[in-house]
Amino acid sequence: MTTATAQPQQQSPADAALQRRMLREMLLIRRFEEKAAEAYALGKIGGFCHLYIGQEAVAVGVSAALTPSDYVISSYREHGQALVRGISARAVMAELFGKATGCSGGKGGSMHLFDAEKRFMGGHGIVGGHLPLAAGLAFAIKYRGGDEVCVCFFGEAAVNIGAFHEAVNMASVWKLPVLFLCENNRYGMGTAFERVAAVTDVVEHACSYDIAGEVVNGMDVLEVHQAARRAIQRARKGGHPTLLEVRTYRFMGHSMSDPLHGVYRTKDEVEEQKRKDPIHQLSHRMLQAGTIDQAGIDALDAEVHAEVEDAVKFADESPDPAPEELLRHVIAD
Amino acid sequence: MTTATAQPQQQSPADAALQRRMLREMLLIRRFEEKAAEAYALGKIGGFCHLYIGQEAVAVGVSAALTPSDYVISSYREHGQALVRGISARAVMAELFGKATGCSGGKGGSMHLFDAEKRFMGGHGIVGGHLPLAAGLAFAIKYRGGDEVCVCFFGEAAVNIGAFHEAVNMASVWKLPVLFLCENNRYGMGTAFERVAAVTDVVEHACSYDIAGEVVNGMDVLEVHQAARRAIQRARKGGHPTLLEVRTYRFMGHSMSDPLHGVYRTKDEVEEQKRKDPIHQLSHRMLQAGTIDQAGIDALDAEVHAEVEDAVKFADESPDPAPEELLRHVIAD
Amino acid sequence: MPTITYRDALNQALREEMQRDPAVFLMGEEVGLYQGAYKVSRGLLEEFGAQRVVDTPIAELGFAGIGVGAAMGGLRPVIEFMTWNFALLALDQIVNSAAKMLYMSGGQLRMPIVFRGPNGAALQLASQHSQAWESWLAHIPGLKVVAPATPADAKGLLKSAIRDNNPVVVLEGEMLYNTKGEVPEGELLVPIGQAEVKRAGSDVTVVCHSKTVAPALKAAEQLAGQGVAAEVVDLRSLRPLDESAILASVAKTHRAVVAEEGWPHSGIGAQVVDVIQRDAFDELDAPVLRVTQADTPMPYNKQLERLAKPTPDKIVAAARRVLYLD
Amino acid sequence: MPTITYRDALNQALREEMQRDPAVFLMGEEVGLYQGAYKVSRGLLEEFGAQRVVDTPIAELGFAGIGVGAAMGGLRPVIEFMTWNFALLALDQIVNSAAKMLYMSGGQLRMPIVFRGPNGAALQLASQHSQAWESWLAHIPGLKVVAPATPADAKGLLKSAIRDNNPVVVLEGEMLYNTKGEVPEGELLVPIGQAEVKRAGSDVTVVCHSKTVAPALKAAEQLAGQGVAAEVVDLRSLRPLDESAILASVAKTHRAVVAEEGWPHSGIGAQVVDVIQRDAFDELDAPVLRVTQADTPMPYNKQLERLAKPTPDKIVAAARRVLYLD
Ligand SMILES: Cc1ncc(C[n+]2csc(CCOP(=O)(O)OP(=O)(O)O)c2C)c(N)n1
Ligand SMILES: Cc1ncc(C[n+]2csc(CCOP(=O)(O)OP(=O)(O)O)c2C)c(N)n1
Ligand SMILES: [Mg+2]
Ligand SMILES: [Mg+2]
Repeated sequence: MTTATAQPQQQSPADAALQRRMLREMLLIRRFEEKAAEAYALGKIGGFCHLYIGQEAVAVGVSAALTPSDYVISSYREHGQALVRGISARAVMAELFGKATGCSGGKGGSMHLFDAEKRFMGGHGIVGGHLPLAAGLAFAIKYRGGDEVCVCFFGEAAVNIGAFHEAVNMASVWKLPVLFLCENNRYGMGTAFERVAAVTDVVEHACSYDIAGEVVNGMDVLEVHQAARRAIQRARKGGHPTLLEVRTYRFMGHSMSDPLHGVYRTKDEVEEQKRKDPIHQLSHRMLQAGTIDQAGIDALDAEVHAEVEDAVKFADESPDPAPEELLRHVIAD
Repeated sequence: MTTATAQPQQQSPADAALQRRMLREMLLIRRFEEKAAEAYALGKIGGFCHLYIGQEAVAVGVSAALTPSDYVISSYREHGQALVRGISARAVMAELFGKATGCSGGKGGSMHLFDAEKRFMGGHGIVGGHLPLAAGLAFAIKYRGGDEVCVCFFGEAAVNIGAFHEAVNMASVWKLPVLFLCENNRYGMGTAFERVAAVTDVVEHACSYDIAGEVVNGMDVLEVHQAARRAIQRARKGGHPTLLEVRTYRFMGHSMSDPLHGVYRTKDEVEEQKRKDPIHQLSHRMLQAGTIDQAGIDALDAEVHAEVEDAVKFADESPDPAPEELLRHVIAD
Repeated sequence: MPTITYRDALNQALREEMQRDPAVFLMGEEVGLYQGAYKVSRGLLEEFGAQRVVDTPIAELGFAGIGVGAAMGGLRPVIEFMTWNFALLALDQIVNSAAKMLYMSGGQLRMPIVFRGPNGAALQLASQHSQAWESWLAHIPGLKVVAPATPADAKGLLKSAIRDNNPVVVLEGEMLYNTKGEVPEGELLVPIGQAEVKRAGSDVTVVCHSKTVAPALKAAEQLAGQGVAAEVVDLRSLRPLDESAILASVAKTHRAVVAEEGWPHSGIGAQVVDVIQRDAFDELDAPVLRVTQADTPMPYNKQLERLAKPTPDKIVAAARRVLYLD
Repeated sequence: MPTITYRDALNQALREEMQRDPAVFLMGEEVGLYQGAYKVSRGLLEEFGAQRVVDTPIAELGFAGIGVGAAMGGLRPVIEFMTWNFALLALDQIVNSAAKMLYMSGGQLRMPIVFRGPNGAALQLASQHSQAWESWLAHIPGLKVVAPATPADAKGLLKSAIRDNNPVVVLEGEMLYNTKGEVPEGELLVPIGQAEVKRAGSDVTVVCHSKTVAPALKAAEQLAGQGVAAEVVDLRSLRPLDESAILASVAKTHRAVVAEEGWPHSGIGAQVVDVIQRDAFDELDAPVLRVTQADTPMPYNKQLERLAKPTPDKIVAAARRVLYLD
């Protein structure tokens, strides 16, 4: 088990282009989630809606290390991962609106975003429930002799549930090409991890299953990206699973119906964390390196802003699923 | 995490008496199980029947470290633990025969031996299912401020199931007075542990939950006893859970309906293990130390033999439960 | 009589029973510091402390089993599931440990434990978070199952459940927590196993429970406007089922509709139908009809979700059919 | 026609489908090296290798979920549960992942997976190992559920299940594995959703499935001796339920008994009763009666166990009652 730190950046044009793309993707997620919050307040989105604001660097850093044929599967906090996987802002927003044009036809909603073509295998609502699914996708890859990998995003609280252990053990025994990516944002709803976990370094569990383990700073998209590349490398050649613990933080409440702070965390803690905003960190770094200027950043922001505005308009104007959709897709023919 | 080795024995009279008792208990279990096998062959015992032959030192060594008010809970391979906990051979045999005089009134059978007074909290049939129950008993002890402990016997295969991890984590977080006693006999039915576990040292998992861990030789009853005493000490004062991995071996098939050896383990392996027979090891040691002579051993053996014969006779002559028992105890009033 | 919410009624029941008996404790996710995911346990941590109001990791199987073990050890646990959807992970402990302990121990080990939490659909929570499990739980011998529809029944049944020496499943409802109703002051115990006629009528019996009681009463109101007197029988307890109350009503009306939030196949309604046709065969003037959730996973979209749920209109339509009015 | 055991019929089905389609694989505890806890998979490891006959740790939730994930990845997994009692731990994956995947993905992800293993009681396995789960599984939209009673149906239904693009639950029986019956050579596919009349008769319909088919046929034999012609309808599929076959028989006999191995409350029989009274109300000359396992956990003692189980005598008694013979 090693602990990675960001390697010094010599700014090749390739690096610069990659960073530009990452900055754009983080901005897209941020603006998308802000709009989703607005739409939720207006009652255009219902049910549970778990925002990703603050954690953008994780989805973006990992996704940039993947090929289109790799699988991604996640929990209910998956808007960001779905977007960077290439599902259009329109299709994701329309799904949140429950519209027929949504990526799950309006039947899944915020917690169940799917795009089989983009190999985004869902949005799953039961904590820990999708970890075995990830191992199963990796099993299918290996079974067919493919060289894809499966990345599974989950929160630190899922480490306390049995499914995590059963899945990781089998992934290790069978050497499956899977990356277990734990987004440790310190809290499961209103419960601080240290109140319910005997060992708070999630990565410790890598030892009990003889798989690779790393801990990285989730506020630094480049660090996340490099660690993800190492892990995906291990998985692609030889199918060695990795448990990657990414230390991150959620800037919003657990879901739209939960408070931003309160008994379980202080306003000060949230404010302090916001100073580590992953978007500011990358834009600052790029400004320093001279690979972008403020005008360039503003242009990117304006671009994604327009993209999100368009998505909202599209979702708003899209039709509801037809009534007969209620009975469709219960059983395949 | 430490690995214990048997301390040298200076033979105090107390030690000698303890060893004599342990030898008797191991012999009792051995003879009991042999008779149970006979009775099963005669169709007097039905269903699943999992024998403890070869593992006697584990139940005996641990039990000798307990007080009457401590709790013991186990899996379906629990005849030995029930006997040394003080349930009479009659009551246990009668339960295997399904008789009204059995310790569970004939309703539980081999897998569900209970004696609440003796604080033997069952015989449970779902692998891993009783580990949370053990933590719960320990929770109740701590809740009432008692100084009892709870010992939970389970097989190594249970380490692969989620309930183990959920229970151990909570026991550690809440500092519960529980001893998780893993009888690692290398096989879960026909599956060698290394074929299904990424890490074959069960004790490794103690690290992931920040509890004490030890590995001991389960063929040496004294070593088991000493380790159990250390663990129970930790639990009694301050409620520190321990994961004690006892390396043992089952001399018989998984259950009466399973082969002794075959595809999953060789005859030679079984024979080699039988040379480490825990009963021979202790009697040999006592003979060496001069704390018993062959006549003394034979006398003990004859004694337990008579006890078991009597138990079979008792079970055989006992009545079946009355028909109305079918509907009793579904709901308590 | 004070009018309070279903949530506060449950909170009163927990507080009163915890004050009354030190062996009673509450365990579950977010029940303490966070005051409960749905605030049912508000104030209990402050009053009873962290030893009796226990926040757990997300480990339904584990903490349900710890509750069962604590009951074996002489305590009276109340295990809260954030919702019953997650209790799916704990069924082995509820069914194989809690429900069978007394029986397989030959009567030695009582199991005074309560498993409670919101059951069934709320609003747009989609398929994994919108499931009603009453027929599964009522299927199991060794359990008792209650599903209160009103604040008074919620308080009275939860208090009875906590005092019961058997495992009792208490099915609440996210959509019920904010509903208000009169709750008598002081000691209130509603016996487990007794249905209640929530509205008397002579033309048709509407059997319901939990979240289908309100739509049944609305339906009865509409039917009254059409000259039909519907009798609304709230089962309240699903196991044991109050067969005599059902039969008494059908003996009067000779017609019945059964409404439930769950899926149709082998649902609670099927069992109620079985009871009626078996013991009131000659009383029946028409087949019993059922209103259930659509036989599909719950869709997220609001319109589709509405189509999937039992509604007053569907109950009215069923009632008119058993009356051969259309 | 060759006469083979139910066990060998299942083995043939697995072998033939694995030969036919490389995407089909078998996963579960002891299925490989040990040749299956009940030897259903005998020889498959040798023929197909460890990649397609996969021994798992004891982790029902985990390997059921891995099967679901593999199906998402385009394979056709057959997941064996050593017994359905242990599948209780895997229900979250069966219900929340497998049964809902197609629906919540808006039709994108098919779920061609089979969950199979012995269901219900064997002999003296006591309460935790003697449970029949068909009513729970049939309750769930998104699943198909079959429960073959004969070797031919076992082979034909398992093959259909493996080729189906939906999650199919196959309920076998430890007590059925050694039973023998004629199985036609070559390709045998029994369509899911079709009941079969196992014995024709005109006086009373006995609806049954799986392990209650044999006692039903024995009962029909006894009844014949008493001048009563019973028609034995084997449901074979529990979801979808072949309602027309049930109704066609009742239209002929006007009387019905439903036998099942499960507990009474909200069981399969309750659903069958609901179908009959709803759609054959005017055809019925007597209430439908049910024969089930006693409403108790299963006792270990042999005599008590016998009392708890559905038997030919109990079916005969119920049939005579619906015929008003006693
Ligand atoms: C098995 C289960 N139990 C409880 C819940 C309710 N719940 C939804 S999210 C959540 C917290 C999860 O925290 P974490 O895994 O850290 O992910 P995060 O929300 O922080 O991204 C809980 C308790 C659930 N969805 N599934
Ligand atoms: C959850 C569950 N799955 C499967 C089984 C069937 N089964 C009974 S014992 C056993 C092997 C257990 O091995 P281990 O835990 O090492 O205990 P041992 O039998 O060696 O004492 C299995 C698979 C079960 N009882 N429970
Ligand atoms: Mg978290
Ligand atoms: Mg073992």
